[in-house]
Amino acid sequence: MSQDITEPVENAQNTADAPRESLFEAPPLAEQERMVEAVLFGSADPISLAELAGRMPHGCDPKAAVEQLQRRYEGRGVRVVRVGEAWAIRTAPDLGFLMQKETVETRKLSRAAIETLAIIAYHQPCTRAEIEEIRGVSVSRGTIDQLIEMEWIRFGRRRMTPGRPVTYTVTPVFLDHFGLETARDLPGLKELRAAGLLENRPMPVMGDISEEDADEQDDLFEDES
Amino acid sequence: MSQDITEPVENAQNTADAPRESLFEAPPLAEQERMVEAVLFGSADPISLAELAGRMPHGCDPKAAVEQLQRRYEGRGVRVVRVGEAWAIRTAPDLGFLMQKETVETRKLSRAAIETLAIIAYHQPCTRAEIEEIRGVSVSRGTIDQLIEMEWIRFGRRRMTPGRPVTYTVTPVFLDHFGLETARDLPGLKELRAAGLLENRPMPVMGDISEEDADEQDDLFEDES
Amino acid sequence: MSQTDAQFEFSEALSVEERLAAEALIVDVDGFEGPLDLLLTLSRTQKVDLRTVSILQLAHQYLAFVEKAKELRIELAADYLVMAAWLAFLKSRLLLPPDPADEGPSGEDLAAHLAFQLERLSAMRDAGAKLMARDQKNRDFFVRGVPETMERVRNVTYTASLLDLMQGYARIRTKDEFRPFVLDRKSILSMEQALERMRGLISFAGDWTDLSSYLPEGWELDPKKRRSATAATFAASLELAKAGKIELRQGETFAPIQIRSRTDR
Repeated sequence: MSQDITEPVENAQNTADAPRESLFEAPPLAEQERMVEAVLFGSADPISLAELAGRMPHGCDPKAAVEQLQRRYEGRGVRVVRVGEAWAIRTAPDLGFLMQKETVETRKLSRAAIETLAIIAYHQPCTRAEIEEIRGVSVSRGTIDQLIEMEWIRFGRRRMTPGRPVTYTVTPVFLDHFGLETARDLPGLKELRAAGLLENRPMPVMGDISEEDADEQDDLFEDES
Repeated sequence: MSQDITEPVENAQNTADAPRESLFEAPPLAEQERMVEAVLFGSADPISLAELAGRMPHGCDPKAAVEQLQRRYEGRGVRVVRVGEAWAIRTAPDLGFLMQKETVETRKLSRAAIETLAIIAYHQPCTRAEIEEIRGVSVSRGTIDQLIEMEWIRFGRRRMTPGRPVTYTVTPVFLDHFGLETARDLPGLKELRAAGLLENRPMPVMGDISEEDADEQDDLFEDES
Repeated sequence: MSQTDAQFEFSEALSVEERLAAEALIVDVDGFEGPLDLLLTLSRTQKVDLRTVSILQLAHQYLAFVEKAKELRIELAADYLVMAAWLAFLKSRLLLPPDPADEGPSGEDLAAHLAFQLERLSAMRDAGAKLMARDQKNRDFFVRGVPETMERVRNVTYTASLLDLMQGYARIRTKDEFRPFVLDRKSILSMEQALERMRGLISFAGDWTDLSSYLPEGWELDPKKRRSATAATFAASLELAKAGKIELRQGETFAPIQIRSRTDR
């Protein structure tokens, strides 16, 4: 910190900060890494950086610690994975064969449910009408309910179109289940977008779906990238 | 393998074994360590070496792998610990404070339950009559049931005395919870006293104990230590 | 659906196999997820890339399918029939030369949109399959088996620390040591007891008698009891003297205390 007499105010601020920082001195990064390790090991669900910061002593840098931890576990039997804005430890998928005992029998999803899920994931936020248009068939209440109950989808913002329909988006639980860091990591997303298959292309006859809607739909992905 | 024509039978055996061994060649120790890591991480209960061996490919050496893993976790945020005859991954004790946020919703075990549990831990295997004799009050069915439900105690062998009463012993879950390898690790009364862990407070009985009485009591107590 | 790969064409001469395949398709109509799904299945029978599929031929196939269903008296859901009507319209648009006066979209536009819909549905179906083929939690990769977090579960978790346990044990084992000082009532004679006893005896004491003779029988043998009984009896005698019932005298310091009843009143 260079002493600059021409800026006395800023200087005063610096000195005011100094004692506070030393009072709550953050532990060394190696120790922070241990803390992140303990917390992530201790949780079955992903833990956000904010929650990590809340649990760790003042002044810690959970992001740096978790990234260092992730590198440490590369190639090991368990991995440090990112799930949306959160982090978790998961067993390496190639060792799944050892874990039959832990396998939870998941309910087999119907073809309709899988398709609906895929449509929501790749088109989110996505209205029921859009799902129906893509599938060419009405979506049964039960299918949506099942996906909501599984916490794989949830309600998103209402679409600002007549009727203000609700939209659906996928959840962090979905990302966690399928080992995705973000919705942008959905398999084949780039290719589908490049092929124009994720565009909300209106039916020529109807022609009454506004351009804005189409734009709004891609917002989610574009904001993130 | 030396070809010894004087021992054709044994030789035949050797050659018969050889192909089988090569067929199920055990993975390298580093890989076995990964396996142990994943299994210990994912398992809800501590895992014995026998169970590890059962899950891992033929020819593995779970003991060597688990010991190597244990060394790897030395000084880390979690540790590989032995729980009775089994192994588990546990948070490093010095980082327990990071988990405290989550333990708010738990309730303290009642005094009756703690005392009953303590007697069983220190005197196992131990009959109900013995517990009652030591505590000086009868033990309610509910207390025993609660401890059994928590999987901290379980039925031991019946005592070979008239009436063949059941005995109670503590479980690996108990050892695990209290971070003990065996119940024998429990400190004795002398050690408790030396560590200042005994409550030096007289129990209020009549409610009209004079100061002198209280002092006298402490004297009495100190004389013994 | 097993028939999807079957060569499926409504030409004039259907082989027996083809006919069976066609009928299987119709009987399985419940297995289709709507007319678009059926169209997708039919388009596969053209054995070309979806992008180059002939929409005209597809419309033809679909209409033939509906025709066949009618023949077999299979009731088709309304949306299948709506699609059939729309495809019949599309077919006419594609076959007839465009009407310059018509404002609406051309047959080619409509066909292109249908092709887009089919391709999109197919893409979503593949995406769903790819998603399901991914490593899944609790199937291919696993979470911590014993989370430290006492989970925000509804049922109450009871817990105790090692310290609780040890203290609990210590509490029991040292219970006797902790017992507060209480007088052993067995070797105590209270003043009330002494008073009670003396009241009964005093009327017989016309002459001076030693106070010690008023101690309860046997109490003089045990030093503890004797002390207590002596003190109580003495206190009781003072009480009786105060009440004017008896007189007290003592020859000298530490000499025996004597009492007699006061009968002069």
